[in-house]
Amino acid sequence: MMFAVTAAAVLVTMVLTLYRSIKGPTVYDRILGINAFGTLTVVLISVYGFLSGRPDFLDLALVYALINFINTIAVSKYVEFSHMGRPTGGDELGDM
Amino acid sequence: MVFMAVTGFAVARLRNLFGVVMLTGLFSLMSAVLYVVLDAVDVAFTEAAVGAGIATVLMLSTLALTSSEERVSEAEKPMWALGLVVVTGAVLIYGTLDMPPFGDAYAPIHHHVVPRYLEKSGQEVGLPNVVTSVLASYRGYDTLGEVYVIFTAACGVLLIIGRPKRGRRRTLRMLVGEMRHGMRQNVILRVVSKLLIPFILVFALYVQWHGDFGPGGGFQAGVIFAAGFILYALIFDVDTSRMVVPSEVTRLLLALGVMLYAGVGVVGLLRGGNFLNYSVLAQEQAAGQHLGILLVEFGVGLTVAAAMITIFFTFARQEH
Amino acid sequence: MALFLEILSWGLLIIGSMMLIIGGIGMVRLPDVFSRMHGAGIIDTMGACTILLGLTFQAGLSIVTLKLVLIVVFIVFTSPTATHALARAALHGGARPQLGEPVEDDPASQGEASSKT
Amino acid sequence: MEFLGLLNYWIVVVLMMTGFYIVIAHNNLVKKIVGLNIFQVSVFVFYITMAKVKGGTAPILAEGIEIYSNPLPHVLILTAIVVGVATTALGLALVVRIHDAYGTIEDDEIEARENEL
Repeated sequence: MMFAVTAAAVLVTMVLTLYRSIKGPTVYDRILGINAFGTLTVVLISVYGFLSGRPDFLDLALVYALINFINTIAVSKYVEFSHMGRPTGGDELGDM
Repeated sequence: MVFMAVTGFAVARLRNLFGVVMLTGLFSLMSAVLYVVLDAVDVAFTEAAVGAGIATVLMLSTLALTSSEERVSEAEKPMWALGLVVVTGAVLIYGTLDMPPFGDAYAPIHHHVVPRYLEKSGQEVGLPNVVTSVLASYRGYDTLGEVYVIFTAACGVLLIIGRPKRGRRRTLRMLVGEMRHGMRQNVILRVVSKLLIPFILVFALYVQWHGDFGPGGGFQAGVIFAAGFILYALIFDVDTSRMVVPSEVTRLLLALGVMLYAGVGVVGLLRGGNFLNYSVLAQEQAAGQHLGILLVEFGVGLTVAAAMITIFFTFARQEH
Repeated sequence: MALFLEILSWGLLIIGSMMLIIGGIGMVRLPDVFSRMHGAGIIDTMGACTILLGLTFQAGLSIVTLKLVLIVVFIVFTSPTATHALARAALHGGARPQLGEPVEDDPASQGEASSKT
Repeated sequence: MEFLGLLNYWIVVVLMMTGFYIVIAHNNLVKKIVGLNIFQVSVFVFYITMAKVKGGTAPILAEGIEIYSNPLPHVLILTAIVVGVATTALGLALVVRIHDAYGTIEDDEIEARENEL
């Protein structure tokens, strides 16, 4: 049940980072949020593997760790060199 | 699940396409977690490699080629669209009322051929991963079709934007020059990527050959393999990585993978079985199945990797 | 020995969870990108790696342990690199760290001040 | 209990409608492709939801496990995801081509450009 507590903590943190990446005023905030979210996904998958008693599926978490890195690099590259890094109006979400 | 709905709405609302694309990546991360929770490990694997990685990178390069801001439309079109959507949604929800409840073991979907797959595939095919044996053996025709679709899509991309166009906007060209110097100078990125890329490739091979026993297989391995090269192309530039994998090689591999798959089927025919029946490939049934699945998965992996690399490089080359 | 490992892994799991939540709160509350990176850093290295280490002690010695260690190594390598690339991109793209006294409480109002789309 | 049993399907429907709305109500072509992607993912989730059996685990045969989830939808969706990304790439290529030809990727502007000619 220790795993369940950890999984709950991961979920709570996921909500927090999700808030940041949806709301985040600049593009960089979003990237940061998504990077953190990816790491949390890695942790969650590992913990879930132990929670369900079949920890054979860690390949999956490994793939995530890799892909997340590539993703962040790609996004940073395109943002850095195409001047699309203007702050975007976070308030567009306000009327939801 | 609720996370996903929220992100979906956010995607709908956001005007900046950059944010939209990144939220799409987030969306696919979440859906992959969901797949894990719902026991679909192989699917989650694929989604992880494809949705979060390749699709995002492709969309980003499209954005770099076009504009990144959505123009605000002033028409009142969204009203009827919203109405239509609400009506359709209501009808669909009415339809779900007849669905069997979640997780019901007696739902009709679990009856037809599936129990046979689960009980017999252990002896008939001899592989622990039922998904792989269904994918490559029982449903070999379907998978062959899918591989052809991927092949065709890669060819289509090559046909549509295969040749770099003259007269592209000059700003973009300058940008690319800047880009080339920018990332190369970044020592930390360069060193870490150089360290990582061999691991990525080795891991892709592991996924390829381990797919019979755990989650994995040709589709996933191909995508991961391509992701390694895409990382290389992102850190260094496209021309350098084109030297590593020339376009002729990827095109050749693209066709070779499909040919390998179909060829295994033809060999089965020649040895007196049906098309794509691997049992005749070796003396024993299980050994033949195993050999056939390995070869077929390898073909799939080749095609997928070559297709992804081709597509990405075609997009990236446009910037020159 | 087994008991010791058990306690150790539980402790690591608890510490990791707390770190995750602290980092998450940091991500939400801190004023600008550069300080939020600290929150993300706590999540990535302290939180995730501690939890994964805790899981390692749970798993015993097998291929699972090897994979967990690999994941930890990957995260330790990639996450600071990614953050570094991001910080560079942010600096290039014109975001500036907010210096001096914190002006107000509302974390979301900083970046929008410069230019709205 | 009945209500919980169908919740997953309802969220699938909501997601699907979100994607549908994006496709028909937005003019930007890239946005339309994103909408299509969301629609696609909702269909995937629908299939996977149907495949789940309560108390079952992933369909990888192992000692001492009796109940497995249904592997057939997994196979279908696995290939569908890769095919989905291939078709997405094709669509994006078309978008790039359209941008070359018309200088814009907004649906109505393209139409206006067409009428001028």
